[in-house]
Amino acid sequence: MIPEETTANGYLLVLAIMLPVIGILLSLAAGGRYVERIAMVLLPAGLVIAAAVFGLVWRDQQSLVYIVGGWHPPLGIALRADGISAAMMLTTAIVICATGLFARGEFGQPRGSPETRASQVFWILLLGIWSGLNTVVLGDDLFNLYVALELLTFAAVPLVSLKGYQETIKAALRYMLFALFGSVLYLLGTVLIYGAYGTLDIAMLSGRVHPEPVAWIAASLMTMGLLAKTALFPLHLWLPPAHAGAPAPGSAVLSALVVKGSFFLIARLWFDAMPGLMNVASGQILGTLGAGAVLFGSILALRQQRLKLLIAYSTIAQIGYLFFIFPLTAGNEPWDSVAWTGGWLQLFSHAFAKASMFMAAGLIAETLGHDRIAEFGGINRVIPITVIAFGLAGLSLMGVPPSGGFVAKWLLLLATVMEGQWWWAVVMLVGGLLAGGYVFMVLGKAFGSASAPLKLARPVSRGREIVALTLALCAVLLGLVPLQPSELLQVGRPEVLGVITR
Amino acid sequence: MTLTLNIFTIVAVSAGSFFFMAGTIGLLRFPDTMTRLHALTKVDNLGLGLIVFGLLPQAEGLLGALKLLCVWIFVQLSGAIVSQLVAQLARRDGEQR
Amino acid sequence: MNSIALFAYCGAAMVGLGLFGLITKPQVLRKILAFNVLGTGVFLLFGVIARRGAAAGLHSDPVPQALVITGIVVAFSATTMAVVLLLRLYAETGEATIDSDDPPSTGTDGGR
Amino acid sequence: MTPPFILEIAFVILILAIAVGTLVARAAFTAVLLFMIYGLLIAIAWIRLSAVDVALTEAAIGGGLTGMLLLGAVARLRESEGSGEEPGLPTLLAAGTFCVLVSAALGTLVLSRPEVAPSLAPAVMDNLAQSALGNPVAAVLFVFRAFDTLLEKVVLLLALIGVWSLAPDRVWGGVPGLRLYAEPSSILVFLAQLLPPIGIMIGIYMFWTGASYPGGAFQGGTVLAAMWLLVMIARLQPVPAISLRCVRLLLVVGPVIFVAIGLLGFVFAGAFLAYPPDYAKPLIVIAEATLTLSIGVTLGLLVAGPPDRMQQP
Repeated sequence: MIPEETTANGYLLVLAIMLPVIGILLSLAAGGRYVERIAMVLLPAGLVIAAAVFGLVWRDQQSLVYIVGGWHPPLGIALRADGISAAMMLTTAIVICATGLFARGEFGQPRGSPETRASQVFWILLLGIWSGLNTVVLGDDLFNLYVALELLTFAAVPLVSLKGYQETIKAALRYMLFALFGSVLYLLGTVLIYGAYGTLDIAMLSGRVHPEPVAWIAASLMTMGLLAKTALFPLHLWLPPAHAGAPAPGSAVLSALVVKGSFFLIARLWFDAMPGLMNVASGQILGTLGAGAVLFGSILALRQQRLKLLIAYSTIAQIGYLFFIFPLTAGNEPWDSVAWTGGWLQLFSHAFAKASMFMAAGLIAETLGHDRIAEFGGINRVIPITVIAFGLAGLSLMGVPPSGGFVAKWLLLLATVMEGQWWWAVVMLVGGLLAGGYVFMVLGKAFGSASAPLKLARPVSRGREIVALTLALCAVLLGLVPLQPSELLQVGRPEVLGVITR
Repeated sequence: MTLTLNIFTIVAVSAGSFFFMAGTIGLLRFPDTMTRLHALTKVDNLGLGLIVFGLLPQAEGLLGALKLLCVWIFVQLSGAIVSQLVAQLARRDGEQR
Repeated sequence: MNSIALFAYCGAAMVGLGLFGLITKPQVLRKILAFNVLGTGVFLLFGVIARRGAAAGLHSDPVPQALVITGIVVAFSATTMAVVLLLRLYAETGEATIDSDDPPSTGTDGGR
Repeated sequence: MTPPFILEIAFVILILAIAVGTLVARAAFTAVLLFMIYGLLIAIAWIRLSAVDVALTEAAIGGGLTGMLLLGAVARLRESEGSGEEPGLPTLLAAGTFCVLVSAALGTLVLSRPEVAPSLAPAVMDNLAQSALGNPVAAVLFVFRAFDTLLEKVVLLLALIGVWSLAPDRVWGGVPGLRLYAEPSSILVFLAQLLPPIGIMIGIYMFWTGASYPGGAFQGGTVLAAMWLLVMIARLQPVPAISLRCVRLLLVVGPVIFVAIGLLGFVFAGAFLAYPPDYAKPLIVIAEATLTLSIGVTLGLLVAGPPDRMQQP
C-alpha cells in the first residue's frame, strides 16, 4: 500500500479542528464579554472552512488528506475528509452556527456586567463540542478518535448540568458514567487492535484486519461502548433526562450532533476499519437494536406530557433508523446502495430537524414559562413562526414529503424491498405513524383554543424564531436531493474497497 | 570480602524484615491509634533502615548508595509528619478505638 | 507461563473486576473507583502489548507507552469531573447514588 | 519457576486482592485508601513491564492526585454515601457472566499471536534521530503523535471548565473550595516549607530530563501541582480566585505556545506540528516547559474543585 500524502488544501482539515481550539484558549484567557465575541468571529470562519472542504470534496470527487507533522501512519496521525465526513462537517458547522446565533439571546453577556457563569461556560463548551466533532469526523487514527470522543464528552456533560438544578446534575452524572463506560470499552478494543495488527490507522487497518476472534471481540467491545454513547436502545436510559435538562441551545447541539459523533465512529469502524467483518448476523443484530429503538422511543415519546422530554424520546427513535444502514448494506459494496445514502440523509436531516425542534421548544418554554404540552392551547397566535418551525421539522421526522426525512426514509424503504428484508419496512412504517402521532399531538394542542387565557412569561425575539425556522427549512430542503445513491457520499469509498478486494 | 558483605546484607535485611513483620502484626493487633502509630513508625524507622543499610554494600557505586539513603530519609520524613498529623487528629477527636 | 503472560492475566482480571463494579455498584463513588480499576486494567493490557513488542534495542514499544500516558491523564480528568458532579449532587440532595428508575425531571425545568 | 517469578505471582495476587477490596470495602474511606495503595502497586507493575515513563505518571497521578481528590470527596460525603439498592440476583449473575467472559476473552486474546508481536519500536528508533529527542516515549508524545498530546491538553482544560461550571452562579470567578484535610498545624506548615523547594526541583528536573530519559511534562507538572496543593492546604499561600487574569494566563500559556509552534510549522517546516530541523530541540523544550507549568496549574485547580466563595477567608 502506497503511503498517502497530504493533498492540496489538506491544511483546511487542521484549521477546522484548531480554530475552535484556539477559540477555547483565547476565551479562557480573555474572559468576560470577549468570550461571546470570539465565538461570533470564529463561528462564521469555521462555517466557511467547512463549506470549503465540502465544496472541494464535491468538486474533485476525492478525499482530502492531511498528514499531521509530516509523520506518516502508522507512526504518525492522518486526517481525512471523505464524502461522509465532508457532509457531516458542513451539517455540524451549520447547526453550530445557528445554535450560536440562537444562544445569543440566552447567553449574551450584557455590557458592563461582571462575567457570568452560564455565558462563560456555554460558549467555551460550544467550541469544545465543535472541535471534538470535527476531530471525530476527520480523524483517521483510532486513538486520536478516542481523544476526540473524550473531548466531545467533556464538552457535552457540563452542558447538561449548566442550569444547575438537581435533576440536571443527576442527569449529567448519569450521562458521565455511561460515557465513561463507553469510552473505556472503546479504548479496550483499540488496545486489542494495536496488539493484533500493530497500527491504529483506519486506512491501514482496512487492509490488515481479517475475520478472526481478536477482531470480532475488539469490534464488539468498541461497538458496545459507542452504542452506550449513542444511546441506542437498550443503552438509552441516560438520554431523555440529559437532553431535556440542558438549556435549549445545549439540547439542540446534544441531540442533533453529539450522539451522531459516536454513531459516525460505529460506521467508520464497520465500514472503513474492518470492512471484512460485517456479515449478515452482525448487521441483523444492529438493525434489531435500531428497530427496538424506533418502536420504544416513539411509543414513549407519545406518552410524554412535557415537550422537551417528548423531543428527547423522539431522538432515541430517530437514532434507531440510522442503524438500518448495517443490515441493508451488508453486501459487498455498501456505499453504492440506496440504503447508504438513505441512512446518511436520515442523519443530516434529523440533525437539522431536531436542532430546530429543541430551539422551538426552548422558545415555547420561554414564552409560557413551562413546557407542559396540555397547556399549549393558542400558542400558535403568539409565536406562529416557532410553531411553523416545529411543524416543518416534524414533517421530516415523520418522513412526509417534501422533506429530507422523507427522502431518507424512502431510500431506506426502497432498500428493504431490494434486499428482501421487509421486516424493517414494517418497523419504519409504524415508526412513521407514531412520529406523526406525537408531532400532531403537540401541533393539535398548539393550534387548539386555549382553555384559559394564556399567561405569557416573556416575549421572545423574532430573530431567534427565524433561526429555528431556518434550520427546519434546511431539513425540508434536503428533500430536494435526487432519489438515488448520492455520489458525494461515496467519495473515498472505492479506494478502501480496492484494498480489500485486491 | 564479598562473602562478608553478603552475609552482612543477609543478616541486616532479615532483621529489617523481622521488624516489618512485627510492625505489621502490631498495626493489626494493637488496641488504639497511638500504639498502632508506634508500631508503624518502628517499621519505617528500623525495618526500612536496616534493609537500606543492608543493601548499601550491594549498591551500584556511590550514586546508587545515595539513592538508597534518600529513599530512607524521605520515608522517615513523611512517616514522621504523617504520624504527627494522625496523632493530632486522634487526640482532637478523642478517638479511643 | 512467563511474567508477561502473568501481567496479561492480571490486566484481564482487573478489567473484569472494574466492569463488574461499574455495572453493579449502586454508590457513585464506588462506580468511580471501579472505573479507575477498569481503566488501569486496560492500560496494563496495553503495557503487556508494549512489552511484547520489545524490539530495536528497546525493552518495550514506546507508542503504547505514550498512549497510556495520555490515557492516564484523560482518566484523571474524567475522575475529577465525576467526583465534582457527585459532590454537587450530594450537596443538593443528600444522595450519593443514582438509582435508575426515578421519573426523569419533573416540574421546575422547562421554564425559568 | 524461578524465585523472582514466584514473587511476581504473589505481587499480582496482592494487586488483585486490593482491587477486590476497593470494590467491596464497607466504608468509603477504606475503599479510597485501598485504591491509593492500588495505584502505587500499579506503578510498580509498570516498572516490571519496563515502562518507566508510565510508572512515573501512574505513581504521580494514579497514586497521588487521584487519591487526594477521592479523599477530599470522602471527607465531604461524611461516610454517608448511602447503600443504594443492590441490583437483584439475575442482574448480578448476568453482569458477572459478562465480565468473566470479557476477562477470559482478553486473557486469551492478548497473547493469542505469540509468533508475531507487532511493534512500532523499530519505526520509532529509525526516526528518533530526526525527532531531536533521546527518549522514545517523549518523541512519540511530542513529535510523532503531538496532535494527540495537544488535543489532550484541551481535554484537561475542558474538564476544568466543567468542574468550574458546577459552581453556584453567585460565586463564579471566586475562590475554589479546596477541602482542608487537616487543620493547618505547625507540622503541616513545616512540611509545606520543607518539601516544595525539593519538589519543585524534582518537577523541573523531570521535565528537563524527559527529553532524553524517562520523565516529561506530565510527570513534572503533576509534581508541581502536588507541591502547590500542599502549600495551599498549609495556608502558606491563598487559593487563587479563578477570575484572576494571571491564573487564566498560566492555564493557557502552554497550550497556546504549543498551538503557535504547531501553526508555525505550516510556514517553516511544511506541516502542522512539524518542527524545523535546526530548531526542533529548543522549540520542543519551550513547549514542554510552558506545558509543564500549565499542566501543574490545571491539575492543581482540578483537585481544588469548583469555586465556593467570593473572598479569601
